[in-house]
Amino acid sequence: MEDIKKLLAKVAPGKEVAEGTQYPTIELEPNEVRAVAKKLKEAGFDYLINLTGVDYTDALGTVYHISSSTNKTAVVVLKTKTADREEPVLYTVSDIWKSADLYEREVYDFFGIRFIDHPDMRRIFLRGDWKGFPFRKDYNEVNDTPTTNVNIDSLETLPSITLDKEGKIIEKSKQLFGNNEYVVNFGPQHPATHGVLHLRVSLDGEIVKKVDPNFGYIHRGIEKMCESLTYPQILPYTERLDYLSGSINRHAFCMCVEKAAGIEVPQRAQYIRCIFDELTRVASHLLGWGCMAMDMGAITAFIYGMRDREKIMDIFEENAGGRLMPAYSIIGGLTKDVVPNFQQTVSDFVAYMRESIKEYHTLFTGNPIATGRMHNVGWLTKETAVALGTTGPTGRASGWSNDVRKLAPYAAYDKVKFNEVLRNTDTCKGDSFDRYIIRLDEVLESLNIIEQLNDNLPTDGVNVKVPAIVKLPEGEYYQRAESARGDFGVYIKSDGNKNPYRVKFRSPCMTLISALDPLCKGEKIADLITIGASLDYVIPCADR
Amino acid sequence: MSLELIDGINKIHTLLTDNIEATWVSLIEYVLVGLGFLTLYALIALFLIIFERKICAYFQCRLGPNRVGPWGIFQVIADMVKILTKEIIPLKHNDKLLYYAAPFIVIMGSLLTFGGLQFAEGVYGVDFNVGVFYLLAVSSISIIGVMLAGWSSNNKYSLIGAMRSGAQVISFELSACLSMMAIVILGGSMNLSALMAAQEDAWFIFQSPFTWVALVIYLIAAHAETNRGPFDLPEAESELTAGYHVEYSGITFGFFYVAEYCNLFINAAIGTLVFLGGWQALHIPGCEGFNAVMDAIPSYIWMFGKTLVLIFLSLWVRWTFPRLRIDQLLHLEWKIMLPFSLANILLMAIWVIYFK
Amino acid sequence: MKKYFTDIFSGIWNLLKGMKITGKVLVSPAVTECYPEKRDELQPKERFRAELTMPHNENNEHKCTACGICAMNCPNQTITVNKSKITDENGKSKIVLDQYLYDLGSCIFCGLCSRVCPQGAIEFTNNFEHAVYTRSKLIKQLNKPGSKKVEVAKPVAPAAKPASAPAQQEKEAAPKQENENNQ
Amino acid sequence: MEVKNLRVKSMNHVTFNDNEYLEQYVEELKKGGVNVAIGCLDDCINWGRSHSVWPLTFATACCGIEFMCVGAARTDFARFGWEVTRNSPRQSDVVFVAGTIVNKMAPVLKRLYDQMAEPKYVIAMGGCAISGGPFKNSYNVVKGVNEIIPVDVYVPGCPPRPNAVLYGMLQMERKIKLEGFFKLPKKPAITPEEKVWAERLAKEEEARKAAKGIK
Repeated sequence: MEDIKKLLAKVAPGKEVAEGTQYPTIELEPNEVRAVAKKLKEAGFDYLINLTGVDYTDALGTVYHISSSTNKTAVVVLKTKTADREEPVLYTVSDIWKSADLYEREVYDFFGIRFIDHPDMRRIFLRGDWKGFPFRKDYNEVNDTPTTNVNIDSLETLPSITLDKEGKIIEKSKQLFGNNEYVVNFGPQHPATHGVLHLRVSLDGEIVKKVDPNFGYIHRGIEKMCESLTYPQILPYTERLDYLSGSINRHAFCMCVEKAAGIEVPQRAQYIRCIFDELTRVASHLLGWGCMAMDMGAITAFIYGMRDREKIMDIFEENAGGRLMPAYSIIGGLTKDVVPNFQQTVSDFVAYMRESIKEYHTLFTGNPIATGRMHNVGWLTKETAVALGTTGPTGRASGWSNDVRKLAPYAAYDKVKFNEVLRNTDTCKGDSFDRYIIRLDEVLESLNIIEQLNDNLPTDGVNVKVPAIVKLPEGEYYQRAESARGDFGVYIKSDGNKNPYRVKFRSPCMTLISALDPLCKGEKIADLITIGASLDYVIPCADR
Repeated sequence: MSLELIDGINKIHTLLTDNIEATWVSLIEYVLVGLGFLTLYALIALFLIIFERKICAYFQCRLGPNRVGPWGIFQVIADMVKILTKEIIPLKHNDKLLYYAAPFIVIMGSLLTFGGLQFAEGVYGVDFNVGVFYLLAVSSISIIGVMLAGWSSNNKYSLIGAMRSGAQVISFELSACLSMMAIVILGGSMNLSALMAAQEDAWFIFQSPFTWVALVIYLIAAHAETNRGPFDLPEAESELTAGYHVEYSGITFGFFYVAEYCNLFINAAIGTLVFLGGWQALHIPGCEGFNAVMDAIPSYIWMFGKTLVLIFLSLWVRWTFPRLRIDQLLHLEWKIMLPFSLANILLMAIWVIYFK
Repeated sequence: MKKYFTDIFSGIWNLLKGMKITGKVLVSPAVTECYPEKRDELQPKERFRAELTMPHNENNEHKCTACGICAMNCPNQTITVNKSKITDENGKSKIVLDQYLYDLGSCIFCGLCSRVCPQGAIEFTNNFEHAVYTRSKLIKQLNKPGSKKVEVAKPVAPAAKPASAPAQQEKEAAPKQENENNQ
Repeated sequence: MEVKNLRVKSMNHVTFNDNEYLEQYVEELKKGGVNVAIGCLDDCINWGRSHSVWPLTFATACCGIEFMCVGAARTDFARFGWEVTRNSPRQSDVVFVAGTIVNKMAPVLKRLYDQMAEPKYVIAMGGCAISGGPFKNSYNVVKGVNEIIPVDVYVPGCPPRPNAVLYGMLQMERKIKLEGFFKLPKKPAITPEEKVWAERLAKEEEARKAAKGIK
């Protein structure tokens, strides 16, 4: 912490580091952001975790959470505000951190802040003809359900702004595809896009030349809805972000609120939450494995994955009362204690799953067709992974150690022994096969964690009494958790009311999708599908 | 039974020739035989659809259709009724003639091949002196239909699917032919009846070790020609949604669907006829008692039984493996199967010269 | 050249190993649960949340005091509590439940309503067969026609009083919060 | 066909919800009389159609995962003849609207529906498709897919468990069995309940707009 403060004093001289915050925070003027960001990047802060837009009512602003791939536990927060609300502009950092590209588009879409020199200021989630910016506090436009499809022009014209010598804004625009390119639409409704992602792919025969993901076909505005809900009411929505790691998301939000409100959760609840998190991770990876096999044409493998996943669903149903959405964690603990035979069921499942994984390896991993399709396809180097912020198994397959369970242990993760599954950085190329195999390895590691937790389940209660109306003290809170797809983050800005002022979920999937274009360039159509499956993104998580 | 069938057919023939003029007789007979073949064709398709669904379900530890009729056997009838009464959507901005002709070309191609098969002792449509050559030739007609379907649908997915299909079928046709040529060398004839006769004592696979190589190559190539997984690139559900027939609905799609299953049968049947002795019973030279027992089993059961085994094998492969990528597919054909089959022909010729 | 042949044969060997796995499944029994055939055995687990219900006792009485806390806590207004003020024979005015409307079609089964209910008047059951042809049929009235709130028997009254006290407080808080929501 | 003669294997007629709707539906169809021969033919065709319903693979969100579960080994919808999930709308008969439909997706869904060949059916699966579900207060979510396309069966749940989807499929089967091939039925007139519903929706909408205005 002290080191980072010293560093901040060096990169931003004369700026005061705010006291009493979770992470070292400095507030900057808009024109200072780029200089500080560049210096931070040079000092090793190469991973932009999150970029949040906030409406401060008098002005609009952004909050940057920045971490490093070398000094993994360090996090710094930068904040900035626009001059006014009418013509809000900020400077882009997308050339410094590649992952800011999509985040800045998102901020533009929600708040209307335009970023100078950002190459692509299209709306990301909402339609091009949407009126207003919904996340502003004074938003009251009424947009009816449209009857016509999205206008192709609004998808293919990239507007951008830049400053001339006198500091005046100049508007520019560029075409996404050339006139003679053979552009094929994948999605929004397509079996291989894992949801409703719209990919515009430029082809040269079978070779992919360019991929342009078009988001927003499942943008539900959860973050905006959260601003009018109380904290317990937000919980069910967190599960519906990335429904495959629903428990983990819910756990993260509970932790964030508990930390802010100073609620101490009993050990037993912590353990059970972790077991559920890991079971969710196993279920998610099984589905990911199955979907990858199905996308490659092996439907039988998919069915086997689903068959074993049902066993986890049974455990969820028996204890929590829901299958896909267990709704088990609540603020202050769990809804109910587990059923008496829980430990037995879980240890049976662990034993069964270990055998199944061997079967999967014989059925699919050893298959020369499958390996041939995955090896040497979609290379993602460690540098690109960090720059794009592709956390989770995808990043670890490229050799980037980024497991939040290790670097910022939460709940019961500091009480178990486990290895962060990493592909060997020397031999590893970070191709589709690495991303595939790491998931099965992670399942085995998760089974280890489950076994340890399950054998040492404490016997204190599962919840503590919390006030009927949860209110967080004024301030900003951030909580990271390792979801099945990577670094999931919850940002809450509270103004002391029972409703949060601003909630932002750091979606691991959005950065994964942004990796599609660099990974697929020069590969074949079939590889586009394999790479997409190996990234294992969930669109509703990206769109929120 | 096949002999009784032939008897019956002869009786009808005499009945007709006694009463009607000869030209009319042949005309009526052509129509009758054609109808018979069409019925058999449809029945085989229906059977195979339910067979595959059940088998695939068991491979995936499911049950498969079991609610329509006992064990779900009427499931395909329901499918047929549904698909016959389904709307055919006319498209704008496409080549109407080719669009509607394509499914017919596909089904004609497979029917023509079907006519050249032998189903039991003495039960066949025609017996060409170049039977094997004929089968190979007409079975590649359907690819024209596939290409036309992909082209005329005016859809990018179907166009890519059709182009893939073209590349795939044409290259695998080569291996299929070459592997059969090895058998032609061994059997010394292209006439299917002559080949059958040559297998009376022992099936070709028991006559030479190189027949096994040819059989494996043929099975892979034939499987690839049917456009079924792991060679279903032209359809590639997860990439091209439905490939070349993405725009077809109702019975026009039904034709593609039926032709796919019949091609599965046809390829297995050709494999049986050429490699596994067709309708010939399993004979072990010198074992008279055993041979007599085997002969007691009717020839059509031999034929269909062996075909079914090959079909089962093909289903097993289909429901286990992932799909190949286009470069893997071409690598498999041009760098592995083609050299192997060429070498195989050479070795087979040497074998025939020295050991036969 | 050697690699060419070893690749081919190891490839074939691995393919065969894969086929062995599927072959093994082919001969082992299916895991399919036959839903409508074995409908009675296939009830979900006891805790499964599939429908909100209001249990009634044999006298057609329920425990709901129409306080509206459940409706307030519902994240998406699935519950509507229609209540009216009546004056009973003693001249006391009290609030009674007219209609407890529950929209199954928008319920998200988070369980918040049943958890916050001070009376324990509503609970989730696991009957999941609800598919209908008309959307309006999914709006259910949970209180049975002619039902009323269960009267607390006299002997139990001392015990029941502390329990109902916070409920009353919250009852007063309820309209206040509703006002807040509207602002 | 009479509603009470509807036979579904191993399910009793009275255990099904919403039989009143089907009765009303049959009444509507019977108007103008039914020819016996045509009636028989109808029954045959409907038998085929009801047992061979090929779904479109369409999933937007969470319900899509449960829909996959329905197709997987545990609750295998192949048993009903629904297994052939087609990816091309032209070849599919039913679309399970599994998941939230947002404003940007709405025209796409409409187009998909228009691309399907008759007869086509729609099953709204889960809260989002029925009424917007959890997200009905959102600025970007369609409040029920029946605003865009006609829905045949509503399967509530968030998401519905696979067996609940099977139950919905049986309901769909029953409805298909009553159709007339030669006489496409109109949707029954709006029931009083439907009116109440519409009024309630309008009221909610107004309240929401008013609340927004004040803010």
